[in-house]
Amino acid sequence: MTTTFNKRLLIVWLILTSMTLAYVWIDHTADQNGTLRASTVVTVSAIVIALIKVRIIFREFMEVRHAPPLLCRLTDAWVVLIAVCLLGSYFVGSSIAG
Amino acid sequence: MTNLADSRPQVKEKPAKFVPGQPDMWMFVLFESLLFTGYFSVYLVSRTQNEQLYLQSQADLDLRIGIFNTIALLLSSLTIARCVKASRAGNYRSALTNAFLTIFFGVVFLVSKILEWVKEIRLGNTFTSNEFFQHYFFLTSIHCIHVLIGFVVLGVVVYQLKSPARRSQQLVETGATYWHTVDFLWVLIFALLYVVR
Amino acid sequence: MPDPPAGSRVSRLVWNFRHHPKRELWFAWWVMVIFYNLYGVLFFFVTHVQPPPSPAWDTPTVVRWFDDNGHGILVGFSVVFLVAGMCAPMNALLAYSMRRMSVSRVFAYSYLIIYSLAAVPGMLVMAIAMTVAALRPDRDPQLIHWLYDFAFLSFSGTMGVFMIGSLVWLVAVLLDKNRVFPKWFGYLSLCNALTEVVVAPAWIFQRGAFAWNGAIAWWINMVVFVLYTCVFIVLLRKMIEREDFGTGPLPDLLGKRAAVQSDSVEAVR
Amino acid sequence: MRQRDGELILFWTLPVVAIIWVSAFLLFPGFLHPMSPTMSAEEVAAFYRDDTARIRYSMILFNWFGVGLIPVVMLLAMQIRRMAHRTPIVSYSLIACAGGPPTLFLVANMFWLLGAFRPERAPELTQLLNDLAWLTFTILVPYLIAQCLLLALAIYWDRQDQPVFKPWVAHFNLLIAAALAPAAFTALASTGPLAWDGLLSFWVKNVAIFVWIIVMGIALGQTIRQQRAQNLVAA
Repeated sequence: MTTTFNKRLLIVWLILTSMTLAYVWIDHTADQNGTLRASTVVTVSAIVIALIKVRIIFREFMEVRHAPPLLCRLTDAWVVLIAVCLLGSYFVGSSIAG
Repeated sequence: MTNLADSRPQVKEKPAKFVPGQPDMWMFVLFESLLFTGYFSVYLVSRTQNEQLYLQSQADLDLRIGIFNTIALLLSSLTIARCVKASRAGNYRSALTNAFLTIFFGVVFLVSKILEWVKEIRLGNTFTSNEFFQHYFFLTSIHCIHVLIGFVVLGVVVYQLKSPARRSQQLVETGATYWHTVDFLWVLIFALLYVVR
Repeated sequence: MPDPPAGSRVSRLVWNFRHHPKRELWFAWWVMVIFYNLYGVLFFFVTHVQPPPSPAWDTPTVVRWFDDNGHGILVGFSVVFLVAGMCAPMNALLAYSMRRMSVSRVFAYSYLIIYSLAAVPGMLVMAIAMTVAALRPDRDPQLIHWLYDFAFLSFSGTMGVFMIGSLVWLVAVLLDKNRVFPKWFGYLSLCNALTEVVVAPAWIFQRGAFAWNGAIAWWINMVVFVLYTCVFIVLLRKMIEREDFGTGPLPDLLGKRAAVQSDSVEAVR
Repeated sequence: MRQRDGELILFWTLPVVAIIWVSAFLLFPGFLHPMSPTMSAEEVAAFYRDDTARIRYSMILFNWFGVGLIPVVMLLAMQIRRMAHRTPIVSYSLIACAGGPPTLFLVANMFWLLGAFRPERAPELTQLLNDLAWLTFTILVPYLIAQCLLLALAIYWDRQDQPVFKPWVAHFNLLIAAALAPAAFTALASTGPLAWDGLLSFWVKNVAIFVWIIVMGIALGQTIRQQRAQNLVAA
């Protein structure tokens, strides 16, 4: 019983870690010759990957998977809310800056 | 609660739905993440107003340190999740080991964070250097304060696990929920400070 | 508990004020509500010191700001000087909530002293500095600018008393077994305590999100503070309604419907 | 039963503190003819230059004994605990008030002493210190007002056969609160009764504080004596 749980947790951790390492790849493709360049694609994908990680942490580590539907929906709504706020402020800010 | 669960046959296949830890802690998690979303939004808006400065300053951050931080915290999240499972199964020895591992990885995170601050300050990037480093030092240090509070919380978890007289599963889960919050806030901070372009 | 006599609202109010068993608690609660309302009106609408003007202004702008708002500042802060004593029953009620918990009296007394102390650097010093600045518009502009900084920094930058006070309340709420407050209020106290950490850069920056009028150091903190204040006002009201003057757990509030039902059950029997 | 030893000693410090306060009040050169807010910066600077010694010694005396009233307020708070109340809210409130006036007074006291420390500085700076001192001194009333009102309320609520204080004490406290109130508005006028050298803001306020100390001293003394007599009988 415990071992199957632990295996699942380990797989989750591996997924989260590999998603973290994916940032290295994003980072390498975004920059040329060590100078950093602004990029909407990188920004959006960085935020989206982070939010997917947050949702996985919610579902698996924080055991929302087994929680009543209210908490499931609430945490999902929160991920969406955070996404809207972050992407919204990025795009609104960009459009103000021109 | 258990009586209720026993009376229903299908419960055996699907474990009963429950909120891990105190529901009160979940209100804190949601409220605190909303607050951080506020800080992040301010950061992203200021960033778009002065993109070149942020990009130049960002070049002084080392992505590898950020990744190391993240993996350390993810490991601590893994161990505290294992701690919760073990303590639920009544395996308190393993739960304690995992709680101490969590503390260990938390300390690793903290030390690597402090070393990174020292490195940045040596490079001449301080809290007052420019707008990017204002946000960098603010977000990392407010998060570190959460880590420090987390050590108090983990202390409570260890205290609960140590004696058979206590061992409140609810408090262990509440502490774990707090610690995971520290973790996922760092996941967001990491993406926003190190990766966003 | 004897019932108030039938009569006009005023006579019932007078009776309640003199004889109601919870008169002291309700008195303190109403003082608190009136105080926070007055505080909002005086700081936001009469003196215009909130939301705060910019710390980045140059001296002539600051002097002009005092010229425009001087009269409101003098009148508003005079009223503050008259009513600042209302803090006392308010803090007494908050301390009482801790006294009602299953924790040591040390919590109640610590909170009482910490928050009584807080009013001087956190509010009255600002009022004094603002009044002195508005008193003589012909004063050397540099000195007016210094008073301006002094006022806003003492107001925003008084942190520790509120932080430690909130933490004392937090620990009391979490340890309490009398169910005086829900545990989530304890966690909300932690959020409130952290706003006092977040405001610290106001001592350092003259512009940006962390200055004393900044998006993070002022606006987000203000949202938390207002929410926290509203929450504890409501929770204290609930506490007073549930108060049974015992030492054990506070009973739950019997809803009106439940009371009616139990009455009808009695009647059937 | 609570220990009551030493209460009489604390009580008898009151006349001593009162005498010291009156002496320091008379010694400070700016009180008998209170300084007007209309004085120019040069006049203020001259005042600190010419009367340096008396300012220093009187304010040092005030600094030593400015907090002298706290034990008496605490004695009052303890008496409130004996009243027929169901909660300690009023005595908590009085404790919360006790520190306020001395703190504000000490702030004013420091500004006066600072003013006299380097009287040769630029007159505008001395005037600023003087303004801060006088304003803080005049507006230290909010906690005193609250103390009076809370005492009055506590006495009105004390419904028992032998109340701790007689009802006239409550009425007296209301009167004092009313007398202290105008001082809060001193910043609105630089001449006339509201100005900080005026009839209401200076004379009425300070005389009210003085009268309060004497009258409450007598009332408190009687109460403590009665209480001790009762305790003796009970023992």
